[in-house]
Amino acid sequence: MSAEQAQQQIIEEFSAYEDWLDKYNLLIEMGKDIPVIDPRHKTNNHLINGCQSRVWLHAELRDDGKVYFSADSDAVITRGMVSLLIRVLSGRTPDEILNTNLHFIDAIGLTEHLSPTRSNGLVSMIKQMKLYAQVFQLKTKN
Amino acid sequence: MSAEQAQQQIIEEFSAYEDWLDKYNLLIEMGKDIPVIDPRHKTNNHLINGCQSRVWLHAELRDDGKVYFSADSDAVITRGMVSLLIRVLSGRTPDEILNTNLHFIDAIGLTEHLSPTRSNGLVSMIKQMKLYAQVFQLKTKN
Amino acid sequence: MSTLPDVDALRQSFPALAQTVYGKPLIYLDNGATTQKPLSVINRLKQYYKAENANIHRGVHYLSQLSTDAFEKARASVAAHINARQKHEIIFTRGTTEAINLIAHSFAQHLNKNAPKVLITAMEHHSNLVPWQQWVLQNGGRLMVAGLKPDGSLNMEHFEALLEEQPDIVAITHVSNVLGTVNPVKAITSIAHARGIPVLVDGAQAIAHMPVDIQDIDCDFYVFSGHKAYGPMGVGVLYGKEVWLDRLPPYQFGGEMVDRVSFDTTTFNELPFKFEAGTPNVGAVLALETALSFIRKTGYEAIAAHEHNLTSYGHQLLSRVEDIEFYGTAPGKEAVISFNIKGIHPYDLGTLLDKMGIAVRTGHHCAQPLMDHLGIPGTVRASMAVYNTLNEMERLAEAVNKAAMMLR
Amino acid sequence: MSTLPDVDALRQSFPALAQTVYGKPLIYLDNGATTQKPLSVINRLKQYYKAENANIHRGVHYLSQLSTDAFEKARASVAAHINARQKHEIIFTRGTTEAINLIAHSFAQHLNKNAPKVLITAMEHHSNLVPWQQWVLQNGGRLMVAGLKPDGSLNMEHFEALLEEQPDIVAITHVSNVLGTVNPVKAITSIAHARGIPVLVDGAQAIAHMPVDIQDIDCDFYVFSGHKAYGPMGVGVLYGKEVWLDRLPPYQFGGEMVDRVSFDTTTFNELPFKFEAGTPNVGAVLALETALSFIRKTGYEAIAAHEHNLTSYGHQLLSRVEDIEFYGTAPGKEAVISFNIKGIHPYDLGTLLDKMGIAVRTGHHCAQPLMDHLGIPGTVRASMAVYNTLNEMERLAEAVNKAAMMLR
Ligand SMILES: Cc1ncc(COP(=O)(O)O)c(C=O)c1O
Ligand SMILES: Cc1ncc(COP(=O)(O)O)c(C=O)c1O
Repeated sequence: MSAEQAQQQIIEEFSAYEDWLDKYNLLIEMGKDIPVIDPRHKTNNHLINGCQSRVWLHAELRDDGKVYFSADSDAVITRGMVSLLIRVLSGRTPDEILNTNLHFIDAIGLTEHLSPTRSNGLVSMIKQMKLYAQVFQLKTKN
Repeated sequence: MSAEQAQQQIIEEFSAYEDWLDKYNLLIEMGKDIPVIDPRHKTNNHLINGCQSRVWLHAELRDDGKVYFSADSDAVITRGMVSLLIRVLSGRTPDEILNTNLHFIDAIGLTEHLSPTRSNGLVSMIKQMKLYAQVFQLKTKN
Repeated sequence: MSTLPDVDALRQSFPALAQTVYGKPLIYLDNGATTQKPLSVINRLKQYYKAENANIHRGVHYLSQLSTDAFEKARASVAAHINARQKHEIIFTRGTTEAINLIAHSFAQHLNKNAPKVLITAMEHHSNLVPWQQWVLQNGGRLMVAGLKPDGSLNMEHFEALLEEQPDIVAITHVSNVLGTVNPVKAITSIAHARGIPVLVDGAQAIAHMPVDIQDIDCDFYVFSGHKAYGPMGVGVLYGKEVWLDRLPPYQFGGEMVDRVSFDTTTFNELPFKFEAGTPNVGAVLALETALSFIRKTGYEAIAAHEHNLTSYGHQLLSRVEDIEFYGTAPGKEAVISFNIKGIHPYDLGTLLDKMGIAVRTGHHCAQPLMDHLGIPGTVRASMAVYNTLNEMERLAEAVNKAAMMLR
Repeated sequence: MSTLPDVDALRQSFPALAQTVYGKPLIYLDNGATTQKPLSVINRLKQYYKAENANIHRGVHYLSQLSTDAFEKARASVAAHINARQKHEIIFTRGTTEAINLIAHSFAQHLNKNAPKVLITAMEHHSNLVPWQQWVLQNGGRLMVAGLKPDGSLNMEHFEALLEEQPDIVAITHVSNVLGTVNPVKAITSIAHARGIPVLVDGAQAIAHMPVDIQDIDCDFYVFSGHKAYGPMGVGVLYGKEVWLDRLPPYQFGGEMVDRVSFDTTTFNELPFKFEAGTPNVGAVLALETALSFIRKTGYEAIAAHEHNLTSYGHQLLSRVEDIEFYGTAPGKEAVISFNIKGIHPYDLGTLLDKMGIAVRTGHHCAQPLMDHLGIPGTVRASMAVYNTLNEMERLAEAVNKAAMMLR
């Protein structure tokens, strides 16, 4: 499944719900399936600071040339958001990650989480994921 | 003429004019008749500071038991206002000065000059005249 | 109950309360951060800019005089509101934070001392902590922090013990923005004064809720913000005793605060102007006067009675929520309910409440050391104002229940 | 002349201009002190308090998020208005005076030096003079004052000579509030930078009248007030180059400007928050954004063309008044006419003009040293804005004539 297909799938899953709370219920459930970061990576080094909730993000480039993310957050809604990002971006090549336009966030009505002033740190998280991809891209090209 | 009569006279003189500029014309004219302060009293000691125009005020208690004021200002409108005050208050006993309610200012439509925030220093001037009267009153009673 | 305000009528004059968010009627319970404004306040601002606006002091023209008179009348009115002896003991600032910074700075300059000591409490807002901390840090001094009792009230024994070490100043909040605790600032001032120690009281969370009588408290400085008391942002009040304000050097320079300036030297204006540098926020000062008069018209007694009902009803309803923990349960506490639900992050709870139309604040509430003290990352805080209703407290409790179920 | 604004249409949106005072139509020529506000600005304030008001940053609820987004968008918009490279180079303050005090304080702390030297000019407003003066006085330093030429322009030879003494900072006004002189701030910055000296430009009297391109000027700090540019009181802008703002220590403490606070120590937030302590004046910031967009919509070119016409026409008419003396006649001067009539006190003239419905400012205009330099107690100052008319200039000249006749 491509990143785009993953986004479509998420949009479809969310489209079943009209009510905000139902959407959030789904989001929370999805957070439970997050590829959990190895406890020894749950350090300040891997911390992305939002003002209110904390996110730890780890990335590794495997031999298949793809980047695999794992993460965690102390807030379950944030964890849900992160798990969606991972579904879309994890297991892809650096190029794919860098070229993916994350339109699904808007489509499922969670745009507000993308506000640069939002205190959940989602924006810095996406930045961080793309940064990892960039670093790995340089690595693979050398 | 009592202080009250002096106030009535001023009110009458001003009542001849409707237009603001005519009233100010009269005020300016009246400023020319001010009992001018002796130049050697025109010192910082006798200075009452408004923000914009300066007023020098001198007072003396003569043998007749009455207080005589003389003054000057670098602004002619201020000098006009001061000359009216002198007309009402000068040549009176300390008691009379302290008991005079200066209602004429309101009656001739110059209340605005009495605003404590007015930068012409009229309020401090009236205070200063009453203060002189108080000091002289104490003196005469001892 | 005859003193209760007519809340339904009163709500009519707060346009912000009539909104819906996400299709749900807004329940605004973030009043500790800032209150909504009655129409009278909004209209005062509008009226000022439509027909009175001018720069004040020193201007001889009509509008300037009009504005100046209104501004100085507002000062007198604020002085009367808190029963200050003299109107020049009222300094207008940008807010509580600026007022405290002003005093901390000028007091530090005045004292000009090595190793200064400042006594605060563990429940201070950053604004009444960091200014003092930075001063003592830069001068090898010490920030002394009086601890709390389990119910969130001040540990007076600890406070008094620290007082014996003779701090240079006491800075204490009147009401805690997290715990709602009302500190005994009158008693504290009295024992501090017995040792010759001046007292600053941070009234940011008090002025909208309880009458403040400055002469009764007898503190040396009292500060608050307009925007937390139904007034606009950008204006605050610093009350200082004349003897102190006379003694302290000015803080900022320029504008109305000077008397005579030459290139070589400057003499400063008298009180209150000495502490008001630059063009003041005239419109906001007038609107603050209107806000305080809204409070007086509603009546502190009525406000307190209603808010007390809201708070205790809210507590009662919320205490039925499984695994809820409250922070701050001191007797007589103000209209603030801070809580967490075990195992649930406050951010999650706040986000879901928001989706249900309920505005609460989550996080550390600018009181990180208090959070550390309580051993938690933050709380959910519902803070009430006179326009909140018992029904809103019910909907809060329902929503918390529902959210908790989703999050568990 | 195709670029001239439609002043009649434009006046319709300024309610304050439609007033009468003492039964005469108001002619408002005190724009250097503060401008009147267009309805769009007044309505922005109203709208904010009616439907958006909340405390910003860190809040997760709808209104708080809405306000925060609007506030940060306004920051970006202000940055774009003056062509700043980055939006975090824009700090919101209470006004010009606070902005200069902030820089003077933080710069002094940063330099931490004995005998500092600051180079200013003889035409500075007290707000760009006293903060520097107090710093140098307290540290055995020196305030260096570049003189003026007879037409009120800066004596560049003197300025450059003083620059060779290597002051620590140059603080200069972009436009003189008394003389209207426009200083060559770009050239000045360039020669100061050649010597490694940073430059602060006081733009209080510029921003409403001429485009300001911060990257072109290349100064290190640029400051202005909202209320002198059709915006509300209580908000100002401090632009600072990122390298400088990063380097300087914070000014006030508390609120959003901290990152992590414990009782022992505090780390500060990143730019721009590091310099914004306490609840900002959100509503005023949004209304300032609206004011700047009013300016852009009207167009700096159109504004300047019209104001230039007003100024030269006013000069022309007034120069026929017997014994009139003008202060400030430098080429390209801004929309300010300062004058006296020999033997007539400015206060008298101002008072009579006021009675004729004309609002001008009289006195020292917070530039006492300049008055001393000119050897006068004060001036009468007519300062124009885009909404003034040629007809108003005629009525000004008539009124001055009439008043002069009365006063002689
Ligand atoms: C107790 C307390 N002190 C000070 C402040 C700071 O007030 P402001 O942000 O208006 O300066 C607040 C507001 O959050 C507060 O609750
Ligand atoms: C040149 C100049 N600088 C600074 C100021 C001070 O501005 P504010 O009073 O808005 O702080 C003014 C306004 O009078 C000014 O004209």
